[in-house]
Amino acid sequence: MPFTRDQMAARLAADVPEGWCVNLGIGIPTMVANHVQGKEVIFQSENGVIGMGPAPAKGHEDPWLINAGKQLITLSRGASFVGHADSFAMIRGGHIDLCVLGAFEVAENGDLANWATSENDTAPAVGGAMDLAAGAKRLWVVMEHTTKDGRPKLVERCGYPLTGLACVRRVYTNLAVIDVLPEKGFMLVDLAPGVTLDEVRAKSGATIHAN
Amino acid sequence: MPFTRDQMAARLAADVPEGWCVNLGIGIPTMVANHVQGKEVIFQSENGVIGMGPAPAKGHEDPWLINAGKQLITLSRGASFVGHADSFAMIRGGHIDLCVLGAFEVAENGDLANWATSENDTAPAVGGAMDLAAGAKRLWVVMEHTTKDGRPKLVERCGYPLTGLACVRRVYTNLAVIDVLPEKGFMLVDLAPGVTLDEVRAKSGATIHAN
Amino acid sequence: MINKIVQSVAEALAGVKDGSTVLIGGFGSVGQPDVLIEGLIEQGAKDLVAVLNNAGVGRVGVARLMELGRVRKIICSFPRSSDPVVFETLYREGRIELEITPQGTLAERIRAAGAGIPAFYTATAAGTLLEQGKEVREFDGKRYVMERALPGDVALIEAWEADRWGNLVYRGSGANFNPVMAMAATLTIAQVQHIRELGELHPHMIMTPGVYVNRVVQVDRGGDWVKPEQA
Amino acid sequence: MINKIVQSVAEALAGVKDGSTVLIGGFGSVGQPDVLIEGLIEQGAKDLVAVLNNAGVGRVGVARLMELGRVRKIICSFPRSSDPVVFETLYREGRIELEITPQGTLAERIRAAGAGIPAFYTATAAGTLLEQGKEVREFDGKRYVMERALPGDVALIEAWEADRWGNLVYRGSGANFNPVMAMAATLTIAQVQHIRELGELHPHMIMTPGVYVNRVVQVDRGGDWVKPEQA
Repeated sequence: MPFTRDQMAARLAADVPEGWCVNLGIGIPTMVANHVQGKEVIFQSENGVIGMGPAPAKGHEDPWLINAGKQLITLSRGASFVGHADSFAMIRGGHIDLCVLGAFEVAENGDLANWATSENDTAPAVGGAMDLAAGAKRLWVVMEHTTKDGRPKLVERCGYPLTGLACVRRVYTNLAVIDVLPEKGFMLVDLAPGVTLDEVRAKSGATIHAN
Repeated sequence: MPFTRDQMAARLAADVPEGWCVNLGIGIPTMVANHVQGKEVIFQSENGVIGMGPAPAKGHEDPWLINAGKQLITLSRGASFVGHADSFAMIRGGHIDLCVLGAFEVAENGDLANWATSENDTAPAVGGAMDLAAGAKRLWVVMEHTTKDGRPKLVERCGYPLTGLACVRRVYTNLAVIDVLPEKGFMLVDLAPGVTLDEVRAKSGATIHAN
Repeated sequence: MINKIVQSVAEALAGVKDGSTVLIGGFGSVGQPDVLIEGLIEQGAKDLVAVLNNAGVGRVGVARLMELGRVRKIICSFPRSSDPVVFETLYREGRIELEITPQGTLAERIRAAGAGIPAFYTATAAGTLLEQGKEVREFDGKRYVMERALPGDVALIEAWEADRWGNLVYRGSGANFNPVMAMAATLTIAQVQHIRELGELHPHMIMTPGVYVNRVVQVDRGGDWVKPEQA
Repeated sequence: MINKIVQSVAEALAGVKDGSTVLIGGFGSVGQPDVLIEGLIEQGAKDLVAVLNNAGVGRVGVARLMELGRVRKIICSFPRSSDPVVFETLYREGRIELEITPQGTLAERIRAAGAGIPAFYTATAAGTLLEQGKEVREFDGKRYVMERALPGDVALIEAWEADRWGNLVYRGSGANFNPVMAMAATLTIAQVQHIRELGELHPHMIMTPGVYVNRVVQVDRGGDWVKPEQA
């Protein structure tokens, strides 16, 4: 059985060590926060929140506390605030241990495409994705293994406009966990329960190495 | 009678309008703060203090409150603190209305020399002088009109290494107040009581214009 | 006596000229100078360049300003929103220019303008479409893009508390773009919820010293828990 | 559990390598990591590049480190002090290198290192002796100097309060170079007067988020009014 979205987030969360400072993108990445219980992890948000806690309980929302996805949040003990310039200084200066993003495509050289689906996109929206791709200490992608119509998202070279070059270190999909190694490319780490390497290879657009 | 050092500071202080944010250098410039009573002026110090008050009364010193001259200070109501990078962002970004510095030489094109007395100076100390010269909205110099041995400090071209180019807008000396005008050079504003224009001209190394 | 507090939104926005570059603070619903934007709509300045993170939601605020044809160009990181109808229509019809800048680059370009830095290098966008038209340079074997400072004629910002010197204290995630925008404009106008006596704000809590602020107008929504209208 | 608090100065300084670039916070007597500097003297690392505002006073602290021949080069804005005897002797004898940087450029170069900016332009020092050897460039008709980022291997900093995440609150003018240096080093070590429980420090008072801090050691001088020894 391939992983559900929630299981993908949980699988990724299991690999996050205590103490890391982590920035989570919108979508499945955001769900990672629900699965690190028991470990102290510092969640940073581009809009200047360092140390986000879980979503607020009904009736306890503070409208001045939101994350980069514009969702209401709470603060952990130890949280602090900075403005946007200082927040991105933290991101671009290499102080975020891990950034987790979704993707349209990941190439075997680590290139990431996740912001625009065409060079002629009307008004593509980049947000902080390029800053995170260029600046975080490491970038993991969590995404479905293929598009809805079955095309591979793990590819030899990205066809969509790039977000960052050679920046993806690891990919978590519904089928597998795959490292992106310099010079080598995609290397299988782990399969979802009941999924075979052959299936992963059949649904990928680039060679998937395995030991 | 030429101005005393204190009178020079007072003469300058009289020209500072209420509401300006002012950075004072070490020496006579520091004394300017004593002469702005009755006007609300915001004194900024390079080490990140915005809104310095007068020197502390005996027994009320706070060792954590010093200015860029390393002297103990107090805070005005409305004071705030920033770190060095933000303090110099304020200085270099043109947010200081006035900087008052001493000088070795001021040239008629507005060049300032106040940090080193020779190109071979052993370990010259620049501190924040070049940042202030390049960044403040306007720079006024307060200094004796001549050196101790009588050489002019108002000159056609600086002989000492420069702190900043074409940055001095006005000079307050023990003899006179003199504007530095673009294209025109030194223009007399005011004489100290009993001092003549001829005396000022005799003690200057460049033309002193007068209307 | 220094007193930057003005008594009306109209007074706060007096003198904003046609053709101005307007920096607009806020991120999501938090820290938006929504009342100042309404004031700018009233005030009438046109041919504006708007610098902000998003390109407006629905038909209010910045979206309304655009719909009225008052915005010539928008510089932002994320033109999409939950309801970007106005921007998308204008953009499709070629009636508004768009400059996309990565969010961190946007913040840093504004800071640079405030800090006297005309240009700087960043790895962000290197090798991507967004480096097109920009100078690229290697340092220590790595590729960087040169980005230019982005100053404003006017900044419209929001804060929680202010005093008559214009010192500002933000609340929660309300700082966001507001402190850098305050540094980078010739005329910085702040909308605040609470006015405090001089000396009441803690010196270490003031994130924007009044030196950066020209005018403050109070927009009291009556306490801690009232959400800004644009949310 | 995250816990950056270490139990001794020796533990705080463990692993500092020969040849390290060491950023040292403080301005005047305030915000000096004096106990950490003594610890570094004990620790033994040599061939150091010291980055700080002044070049040491008397024969203690950084001056002592230099006198022991452990500092190869100093990068500072103001090598003079009330008693610069050690530095001046070494410098005259050619036993220490000196790089003079304007104070604001020093702070901005360190910030750049912390913010991922390899180089930036500034008007400071343009047309002066201190632009020599640097790239000069015009923007909009004005002359600027290109300055490179200045990262550290180690930063020694001082703060008033810390918690186990390494969040730091400064006191008075004690921030000075400490926050930027904390951002710019691989290993940031903070000497603090007070340790607080996590959550006790106000989120808006924390000037240095713990993300930038690796180790914290408490040096309690017993309250508000005790002056650091190096004053």
